[in-house]
Formats: sequence, C-alpha cells, structure tokens
Amino acid sequence: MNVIPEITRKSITNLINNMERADGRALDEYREISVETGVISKAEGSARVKIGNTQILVGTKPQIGTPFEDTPNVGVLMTNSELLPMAAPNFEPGPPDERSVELARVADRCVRESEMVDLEKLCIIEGKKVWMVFIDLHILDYDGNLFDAAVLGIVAALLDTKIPQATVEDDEIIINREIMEPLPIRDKALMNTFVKIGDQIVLDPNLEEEEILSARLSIGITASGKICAMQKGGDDPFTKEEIMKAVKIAEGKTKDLMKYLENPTTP
Amino acid sequence: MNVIPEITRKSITNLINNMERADGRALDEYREISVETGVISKAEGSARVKIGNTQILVGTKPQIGTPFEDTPNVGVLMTNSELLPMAAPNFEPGPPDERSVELARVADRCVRESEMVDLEKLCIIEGKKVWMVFIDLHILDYDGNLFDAAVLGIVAALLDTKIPQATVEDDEIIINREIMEPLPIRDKALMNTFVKIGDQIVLDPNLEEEEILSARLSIGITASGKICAMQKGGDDPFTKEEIMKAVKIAEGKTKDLMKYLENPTTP
Amino acid sequence: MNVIPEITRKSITNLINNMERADGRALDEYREISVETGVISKAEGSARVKIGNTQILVGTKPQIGTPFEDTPNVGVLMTNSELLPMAAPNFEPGPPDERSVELARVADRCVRESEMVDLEKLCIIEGKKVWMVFIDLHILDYDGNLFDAAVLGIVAALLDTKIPQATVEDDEIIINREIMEPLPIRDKALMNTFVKIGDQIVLDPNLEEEEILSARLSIGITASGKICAMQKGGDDPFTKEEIMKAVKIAEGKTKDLMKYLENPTTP
Amino acid sequence: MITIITLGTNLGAKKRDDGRAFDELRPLKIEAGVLERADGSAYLEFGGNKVLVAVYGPRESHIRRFQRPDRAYIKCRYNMAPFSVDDRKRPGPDRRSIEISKITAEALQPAIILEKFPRSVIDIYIEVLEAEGGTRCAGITAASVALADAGVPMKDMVVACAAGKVNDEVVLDLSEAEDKDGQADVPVAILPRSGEITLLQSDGNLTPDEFEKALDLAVKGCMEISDIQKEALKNRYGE
Amino acid sequence: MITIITLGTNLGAKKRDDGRAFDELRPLKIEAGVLERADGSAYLEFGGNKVLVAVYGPRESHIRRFQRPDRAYIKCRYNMAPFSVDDRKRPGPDRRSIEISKITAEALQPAIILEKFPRSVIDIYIEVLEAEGGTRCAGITAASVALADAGVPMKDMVVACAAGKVNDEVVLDLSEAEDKDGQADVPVAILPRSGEITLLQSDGNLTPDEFEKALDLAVKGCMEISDIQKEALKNRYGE
Amino acid sequence: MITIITLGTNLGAKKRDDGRAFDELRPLKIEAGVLERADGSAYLEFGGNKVLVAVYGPRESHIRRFQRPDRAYIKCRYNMAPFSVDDRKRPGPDRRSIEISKITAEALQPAIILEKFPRSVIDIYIEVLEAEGGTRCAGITAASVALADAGVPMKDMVVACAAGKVNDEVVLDLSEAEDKDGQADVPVAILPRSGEITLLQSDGNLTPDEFEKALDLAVKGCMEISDIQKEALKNRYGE
Repeated sequence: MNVIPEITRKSITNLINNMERADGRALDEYREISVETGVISKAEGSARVKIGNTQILVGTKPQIGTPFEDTPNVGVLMTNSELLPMAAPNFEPGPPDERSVELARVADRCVRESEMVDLEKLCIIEGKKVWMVFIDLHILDYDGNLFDAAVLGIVAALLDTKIPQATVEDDEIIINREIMEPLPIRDKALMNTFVKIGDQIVLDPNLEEEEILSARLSIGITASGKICAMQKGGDDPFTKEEIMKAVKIAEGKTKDLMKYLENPTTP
Repeated sequence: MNVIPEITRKSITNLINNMERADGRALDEYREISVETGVISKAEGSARVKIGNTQILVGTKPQIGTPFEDTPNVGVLMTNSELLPMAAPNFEPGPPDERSVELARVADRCVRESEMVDLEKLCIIEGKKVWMVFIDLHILDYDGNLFDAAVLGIVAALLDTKIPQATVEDDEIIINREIMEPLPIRDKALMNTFVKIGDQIVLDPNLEEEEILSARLSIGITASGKICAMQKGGDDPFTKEEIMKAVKIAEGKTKDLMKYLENPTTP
Repeated sequence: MNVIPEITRKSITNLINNMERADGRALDEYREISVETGVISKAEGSARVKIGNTQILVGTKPQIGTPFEDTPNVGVLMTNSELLPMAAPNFEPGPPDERSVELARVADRCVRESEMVDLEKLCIIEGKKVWMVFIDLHILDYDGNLFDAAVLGIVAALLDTKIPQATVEDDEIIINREIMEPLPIRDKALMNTFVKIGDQIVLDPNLEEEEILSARLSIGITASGKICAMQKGGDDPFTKEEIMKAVKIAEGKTKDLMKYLENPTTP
Repeated sequence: MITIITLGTNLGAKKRDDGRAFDELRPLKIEAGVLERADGSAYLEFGGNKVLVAVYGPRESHIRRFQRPDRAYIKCRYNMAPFSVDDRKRPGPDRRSIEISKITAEALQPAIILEKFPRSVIDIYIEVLEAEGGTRCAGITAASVALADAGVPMKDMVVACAAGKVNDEVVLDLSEAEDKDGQADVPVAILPRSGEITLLQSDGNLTPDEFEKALDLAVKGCMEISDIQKEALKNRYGE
Repeated sequence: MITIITLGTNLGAKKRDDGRAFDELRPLKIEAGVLERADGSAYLEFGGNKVLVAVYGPRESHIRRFQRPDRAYIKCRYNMAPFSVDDRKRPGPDRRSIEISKITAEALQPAIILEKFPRSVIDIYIEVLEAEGGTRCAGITAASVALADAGVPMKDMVVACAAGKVNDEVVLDLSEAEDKDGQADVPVAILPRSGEITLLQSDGNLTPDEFEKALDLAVKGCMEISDIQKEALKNRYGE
Repeated sequence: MITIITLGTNLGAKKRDDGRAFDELRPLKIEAGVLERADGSAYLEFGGNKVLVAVYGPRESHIRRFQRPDRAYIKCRYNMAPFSVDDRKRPGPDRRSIEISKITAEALQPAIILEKFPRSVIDIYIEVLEAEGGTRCAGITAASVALADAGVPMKDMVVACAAGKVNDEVVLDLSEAEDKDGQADVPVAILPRSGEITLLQSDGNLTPDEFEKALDLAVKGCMEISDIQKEALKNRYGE
C-alpha cells in the first residue's frame, strides 16, 4: 500500500477541480504515447508500449493445443500478466495478485469481445487441435494506467504476430516455419481509463492520480464504435451521468489512439 | 486454536461426571438430525445434513477417468473436504489443513471399506475407463462432530446419485444423459463419534464438548453389523474397556441413524 | 542462518593459516569415507555415503517416459535433492530451497557431463519412449561438504543400478523384471570441494569450516582426467592461482576417491 | 422467507426462451440468518442460482496487510462449490474467482461505514452452491443482507442485477443459457437510495445507446430486488 | 544394535504366506543414536521396513502457531523417501502423510511430560527409507526411542504394532502383501505400563469380536516390541 | 547508448559459424538509466540477448530473514520472460533460475560495500527479455551498471563473460548455437581491477590445460566488456 501525503492529495484535487493537472495536461488528454513492434525476435509477435513513464512489453507465442469442449472449432487467446517487481518499489515477486489478475482478465475480455482475431480460422483439426496464442504482459515500469497500455500493447503485438503455416496430412499436422502468416484480423479495440478525482472525471491517470482516485472506469471501444468491455474499480460509486460522459469522451479518444497502431516504430 | 474458559470447562466436565449434559441430552444421545437430498440440481447426487447446528452439504459428480494400475476393473470414489471459512470464525481459506485431510480420509475409508458401492460395476472398459465419483464435503456451519455428519451426508448423497448410462461401441464410450441410473449399492455404513470428558464417554460432541475433550473415537459400522472404520484422536489415551463400551453403544446407535436415510426430505 | 562465535572463527582461521586443522587433518585431506551400496531393496540402485559425520542416502528409480523433443533418442537422468529437516537443526521442511537446488543441479551436471551413463542406450523407442532414471538425494546428517558426498553417492548408486529389460514388440513395450541389467557405464566422475579460509585453500570442509569460509570451489573430474564440472560459491573472490592450485590437487584426490567405488560395502 | 415472481410490465411483448418478458427477473427468494456460527448470514435462490453468504466482523485483524489505521478493511472471498456447475470445479481460487472477489468487495464497500472500525476487518464469504448465470450479482445482493444481519452499520444496502443483449434485444437478468449465447452482459450494482453505481462491467458488444438502455434496465432490476432484500430482513427482525 | 526374531507361541498352527505363525512378529532391530546433528535419533528395521527418526528439542519456537503457554508443542513429520516404494513417490507431503503425521503426534504425546517446557517445540522427523507394510507403527516405535535418546522426559515409551484379518484369520503385524490382500488392518499404539491405547485405527471389515481379538493381539505385539525398544536404549546407554 | 563490435586479434585464423574469430565477442550495447521507478537500471543487448535490470535499495527490509546486523543483504531475482525463448517458458521461478539468482548475487556481492547499510536490502531484478546464449553473464554485466546507476557504493564493477570449447577449439563468448553443440562452457565474472574471480562455473569436458586457456580467454573478454560498462555510465553521467 502506497501512502500519498495528505497535502499532495489536496493540491492535486484542487488543481483538478480547477480543470488543471499537475503535469499540465487537459483532463481528457493522454500522456505521450509510443508503440514499437517486432522488438523480440524470438516472439512471434511483440510490442513495447509507453504511456508517459509507464512501460509494458507484450510478447505472443502460438502453440498447438486442444480446443475447449464447448467450442471445438475455435482457437484460443490466453492472456497472462506479470506485475514485475522491477516495475515499482512495492511490487513483490510471486504468483499474480488480484490486481494482476484483474488487469489480464479485463484486457483479455476487451480483445476477445472485440472479435479482433477471427478465432475460427485458428482451428487446425476441429475438436482436436487449434492454435492457442499465449499473450504475456511484462510490466516493466509502472507510472499508472496499466489497462490502456496493456490493451494497446496486446493489440499492437497481435497485429505484429505471424504464425507458421499448419497443414494436415493423414491426421498429422505439418508445421512449416518457412511460411509465416499474419493472424486473421477483423477489428480492433482499445481501452480508455478514466478516474474520478474531486468532482471531475480525468483520462489516463498517472501514478499519483491513481493513488488518490475515488473511482475508476475503463472502457473498451472497437474501431467500429462498439463498447466491447467495461470495468469499474475503486472504493467510491459513479453516477450514471459520469459514466455516460466517460463513454462519450472514450468514443473520440479511441479513434485518436488507433493512429498509434498504424505506423509503429520497429527497432 | 480456540480457548474455552477454565470455568466453562469445569462446569461441563462436572455435569458429564454426573451423567448430564449442558443441552439436556443423555450421554449417548444425538442432537436433532435432518437429512435432505437432491438439494443441488447440477450435482448428480447431493445431501444437506444437519446434526444440531452443524451443517454439511455434500455433492457428488461422476467423471470418466482412468483406473488405478493395480485395480484395472474397479471404479473410484474420491472424497474431498473443505472446512469453509464461513463455517467457523477461526477457519482460514486455503488448501485443506490436517483436520480437513483427516476428516476426508476417515470418511472415505468408512464408505469404501463398507463396500457400500459396488465399484466393479463402475468399470466401463477394463484397464482403460471407469467412473470416478467425486464426493465433495462442503462444511457450512461447524458446531462439532463433523465425522458423523460427513459420513451421513456422503451416504445420503451416494444413495441420491444417478449416473448417466455409459455404453461402449467400437472402442468409443457413448454417454447417454437421458438414461440416469442409480449407483450400484450393496451395503451402508454410518459413523458414531465418542469423546472422553472427565470420566465418561459421550456420544455426538457439540463444539463446546469437542474443545474440552481429552480423547476422541469414531467408529464406522455397516448395516450388516461390521466395524468398517475406526479412528482415535485427541491428546489422551483410552482404556480397552472404554473402547469396547463405545463399540457396543455404536452398534445400537447405527441402527437408529440408518432410519434418517430412509425418507430424506427433498426440497 | 547459523552464527559461529567470533572466537571459534579466529581459532580455526589461525590454525589453518599455520597449515593445521582442528580435527588434525592436513589441509588437503578428506575425513573418513564409507560407501555402502544396495541398501534399499525397493530402489533399483542405492548407496549410503558418509564423509565424516555427513551422511547421504541416494536411491535410483528408472521409469519409462517421453524423451525431450531436441534429444529424441536419449534417456534422461533426473536429480533431486532434499535437505531433510532431520539433517540439521536449521533445515526447514518444504520445497527445495536455493542451496538444495544448487546441490542437485551441480551434482547432476557433474554426472551428466562426465558422460558416465551412455544415455543413448536408454532409448527404448526413438522419439517416444526412453528410460528416465530418477536419482533422489536424501540428506540425513549434515556436517559439511554435501557436494562431494552427493556426487560420490550418485555415482555409487548408478553403478549399483539395475534396470529391467525392455523390449518392443508390435509397438508395445514389454518390461521383463526377471532380467535386470546394469546401466551402460562409460566413465566415472567425482567431485572435490575446496574452501578458502584465511590465506589457505582447504579440502573437504566440515560444517564449522563451511560456516566461516570466504569462498568455495567444487571441481568435478572424470576417471579419464577431464574437468567435467566446476562451481564457485561464497561471498569472496578467488585468484586464478588459487583456482589452478585447487585443480591440481583435485586431479590427484579424485584418483584416491575412485577407490571407494571399487569395493563398496553391501549390507 | 419470501418468494416473489416479478411479472414484468410488457406482457404483450415478445417473450424469451424461458418465457420471461424482456424486463422480467427470474424468481428470487432471500432468507437472512441461516447460519449459527457466522455473525451474519443470508441464503439466496435466484433462478437456478443458490448462494450462501456468511459475514464475520468487524473483528480485529492480526495481519498487517489487512489493517487500515482509519477504517475497517473489507475482505471478500467468492467461491464456487465443486458441485455447483456441470463439470466439477477444482476446489480453490481461480483467476475468475479472484477477480470477482475483488470487484465484489469494491461494490459493497461504498455502503459500509468503515470509519467506525479502524484496524479491523470484515470478512465476507460468498459460497455459490449452484450456479445458473448471474452469480456475482446474486452474491452481492445476498452479501448485503448478510452484512445487515451481522449488524454492520451501512448507509444503504447495495443490490446488484445484470442486463444484457440477447438476440439483438436488450433484456434484464440473463439466465445461464442467455449469457452463453448472448451478445453482451452488463452486471451492475447500485446504492438504491442515490442510484449511484458501485459495480459496472460490460462484456460483449453494445452500441453506446444499447449500453445506456442496458444500464437503465439493470438499475430498474436492482430496485425491484432491493425490495425483496428489505422483506428478507423484515421477515427476520420484524418491522 | 540388537536383532530379535519372535518365534510366536502357536507353532503347531497353520502358517502364513511368509511362514510366520498368526501371532508372530517380523524380525525387528532397533538402534539408538545413529545421527550426529539431531538431539536424538533411532534407526529401525522391521521386516522389509527401514525407518530413521530424528528428534530436535525441546527448543524455542519462533512461530506463534506452535507455542503453547503452559506446555511444549509436538510437531511431527512422517515422510516417505521417493525410493522407498515400488513406484517412485513424488517428494513432499501428500494427504496420507499429513494424516499419519497428525495421528503419530497424538500417539506419542500422552507419554511426554509436556508441562516442563512451556512455549517450546519438540520436532519429530520420521523418514521411511523403505516401506513394506506397517510404516506408521514402525515410525511411532522408532520415534519413542529417538525421544528417549534426545533426553526428552517421558512417563513411558509408546510402542506400536498392528493386527488384522487375513484369509479370515486374525493375525499379528501384517506384511505389505498381507495388508494389500487382507480384510482388515488395526494399527494400535499403547503406553506399555498402563496398557492404555494412544493410537487406534481400523480399516476393513471386522465383527466386534474379531475387532476385540485383533486389538488384544496388537497389544500383545506391542509388549514384545517394547522389550526391544528398551534393549536398544540399554545397548546405547548401558543399564 | 554505445555499440561496439570487438574485432578480435587473430583475424587470419579459422572463423566460427557466425563469422567471429575465436577470441571475438558478439556485438554489445549497454544503456544506463532506462526505467523511471527503479532506483537504478540498465538495458543490455549482447548478440541476440536482451536483458533489463532494475535495482531498488539499499532500503529497509521488513523481513527478518533478509536482515544482517552488520551489512546489507543482496537479493537477486533472475527471471526469463515467457516470450524470451523459442518455446514459451511458464512464468515463475524454476530450478535453473533459482540457481542463477543465487550465483549472480554471489558474483556481485564482493564489489559492493555492504557494511555501509546494516539491516537493509538491495534488490536486483534481472529480466531476460530475449535469450540467445550467455544470459547469466549478460545479467551480471548489466546488473553492475544498474547498481552504479542506483548510486550503490562499490569497490569495483563486476563484469562477466564466458569462454568454452567448440569443435575442439577454445573460444570466447559462446552463442546459443555454439553452447548447444559445444563441448564446454565456462562462465566467469571478475573484479576487473584485481582480476579476482567472483563467478566460475564449468559445464562440459575440458583438460586442465584447456580449462586454464578458457579461463584466461574469459577474463580477457571481461576486460573488454568492462570498458563498455564504463562508457555506458559516462554516457549517462558524463566523465
């Protein structure tokens, strides 16, 4: 548990109540964002995302596995997240804690429900073998707003991912790593996270803002304008008006964010 | 570790030395007992048992699995128990502790050694596939004497259990959930738990009595009058005479208890 | 963490700086060594090794398993070690800690890299089934120098190991326990451990010496004179000269140690 | 114990697979004070869901991680019984139950007057005995009753209900079958007095308009369930 | 170190598969003081069983869970070596070893004068190096010797032995093969001076009469083993 | 950030599979101060290896096991990212990473002035983001830069490099392919000022002469890398 001094809390809150932020941003403004892809050669897809000083590395690894019984012809995305102890002084090594689990599950739902990847095309032999794409979030530096960085990183890494050609001959699967094919992509979704501080709703909280938030709302929106995920957090409630205002802002911001996916830096 | 005040300990012990109990029962008398079956629709068998304020929910789930190598034509009963943190102020969440393990293993032995279920009839393909019946003990409210409640609950749940018809055609197993068959039942066993307090042997201890017991003896007896399980616990010894006296009482009490299995309440 | 009194530390160090040891040994002298094999009938190979009061029991168990993907025609040795809580007042029950892991891994590398066992002969069906030999180190009494005792025990146990004949007929493996064959042995290696105390390099440290060592060096050497493993430990550095001196001594000492493998006691 | 079947208001409209109107809840019953040892407890049946909740506390915490100098700490454990679902669930927490435990604690917290009990902990144990869609909302609703039964001082009694989208229609309180085949699920918890929202998730695909409609419908469902919560307490404690 | 082969008293009677009479123990040997670091230790071979026990303490406990204000706490760990059985056992506790550890502690406890060492712990580590039926009794018997070797003050020296039913006969001290094919197994531990019973389990099918016969037979076996325990200590410490 | 390709001195000699001379390092670049939250950090690319190191401390330890009355305690965690290798690695420590964490701490410790910070802990977190042979040496080299970046007082800056035997030749700095097919690998860490050795392992088959040659070659490689470490710090902090 991080404790922020009462005086800092007050000064940040007062600023925000006056529609200002300590780092000079507008209430609905993101910090500087960068997206690099293809950063890990051994990963079939990878992306390094920075939002301000928050830094996440995402790598994907496709493996052949067995489909779930109730969806025999559908591939699988598996999202894991590690809040590395390197990323913040109070993160501990060990199995994922509840924050890490929530992050991975919300990011996973946002990507899955956006139907970004055509999972049926990842089926190799119905009921028997499908591609399982492992998505690992490696949180390197934590300065707030992991949700938006995580989803941005996952989407960039999935767009970067190539899987080997898999063909079936005589009930045997032949993997040809000479022919690498991009994932079957249909749509894209990104996430916008708002927090309530004082009387205001503020976009993209940095760490200091996260530590004094009273409530948090993350909204996932597809390129086609659908809400595909939402997650409230924090100890205080929202009014319906606050929620609908955040949805409104998110619709616009998502379009801006999508641009970072178009020309990612490659190392 | 629960600590009971010395004065309570003394008053309970004095009463018992005078052949009386704080709740008015005779030394060899059970508290009020109720047995309901069919309480969980999604479980293939279930029972809710109350002995006094002790309350246990038992559910069974048959699954197809591989038999043990040394018993290739025999199905399997697997008993697990969770002392839920809801059941007592000092129960902690987490993997089963030694009390929970002992409870599950003693109850399992009592049911298994009674040969209640004809496990050979649960074989589907010898050496390859058998029915494994998972029996889960969910301890909801803990007011003493979990052993007797657990065995009563398991036996009631097994009597309530229906498994789907499984037939073999061309080395494939066909499960027909339209035809649900009862388990092949041969005998029944129940358990009677005695504790030593002061100079006496007392049946069906409630929580207060358990906390001051010096020794505990649980005896499993079949409907056909065989001793199928026994387990001593506690920090003090028993004399042989005390043990044989408990066996004697248990023979009679088991017959009384069996009646609760005949017409269980259904919700 | 064991703490040794400063006065003991000084007296041991002074002795060693004068080329003497508290138990009268020369600096390059082992304590009394004994090797017994065939001590556990249910293990396919076993050895009990004592170096001074340090006592280790090693048992081997061959099992049929799947080879690693990159070495499809090669059997597997798996070395595990348990620093049993019985062996020292400060050993705790639980999963292997870093000392135990290091011990098992260094001993494993020493034996594996010596190419003592011809692992290709442990292949049963290429790419599908090989013998996996589990080697379990059971540390019973800990008075220093586990590395050398562990390797001596493993090598003795492997020399003692018999595996059942496995033949393949119609893609089925037939295990014949009537015909037990020794492991295919090619070479042997043993380990010599040196510690730096004061200005000197000392062989075979006992517990007291281990507790005041500034650096540790374990050297594995084969019967054919090759260095097959080396591991430095401890908080202080070595000079190159110290390392080469230890190598020199180890070459001779290994030959002496090998004699203990020739006529092990059998119970 | 009281049972209610909400009849819904658009009776003439198209029906759902289980015959309910689009804005109709499944049958619901709540009973308070069902356990002996717990400080407070509640049992709830909601459609095919069976949920049991026990509350212990506020009580002293001996674990520093769970101590707050100025208020009580809410610890919540959502757990599914192995036999509560079609395929046996392995005992112990999984990622889903860890997330639900976290958001359930956050959903209940705004109602509880935490400042009264510095350094103490309130344990909420939610056991799903049988699951048929909507267990997280059922757990929150039952937990509020168990908190009240335990005498924990609260500003209001949190209540939860989901709405969602099935066959392109926005509907209230998805059953298990509807959740599986549906297009979206929006679980919501509110403080009924102020209408403020303490839990909000959305899973699926909704236009902003559909989302608003679902949110409004879920809030309406919450208000109906809130009455049944109060009845359960009245039933136990009188008016 | 002493070895004894009990010859049994009904030599004319039907024999068992391994040639023993019905009331005959397997060969047994016990050695005290076999480890350097432990405060007390004992090694026992009983038929094909090989068991090593170390005792540490009474010593200060830094874990509050293991502190009692008025007496010592007995911590027992029964463990099987991976190579002790035909199919390699995975290292670490399983449900069987957790139960045996618990009842072993309870079996030994009545003999130990715990009040002398408030707040301290006595650790008993039982390692089954080779198992051939009857390891829990072998562990208890060896642990008593190790406790004595450690100088732990005791009222008496607990001793354990099983009886059971094989081929419809009540027999003493079941071997692994007899345990597997047998009809019942009754492990018993006693305080030999008073004859009181500190461990009792029964697994299988017995009429009350058969049970009583088995119990008597096991107690008789315990008394014989008790003499060998004492010899082992005399052997180490003199009369 | 600086990049260097060591050309090696025996250019006329037989080359290796990747074209390097026998005594030639892979391309190496080190950058200090790459993370915001950590007290010190460094990023290193060495051939195909990518390693990130963060240092926290010296800081107070609240875990007694990690407190020393007279000096700081070094805690090191070497971890491989799941995507750093061809087949996804399961998250969490395995036996290999536990051993490497231990010897890395021992390799770095002799350089750090521990006595200055009694009862405190210095946490070193090494993340292998991509692995291509030689990650333990890369981790140690980068960790030294991160420690310096964190302002931890040190006598010297530990540096590590491996030599080994491939195709019967002693060569410097084995790549992943060479390590796999090679005959021996000898990772070495030194204090460059004194030339003393703080890490030494050997895995494979070497005659004593070959071993000495490999050790000398590894030390030579260390000295070259040491210059690049210093450049990285100069680059960040100026001369």
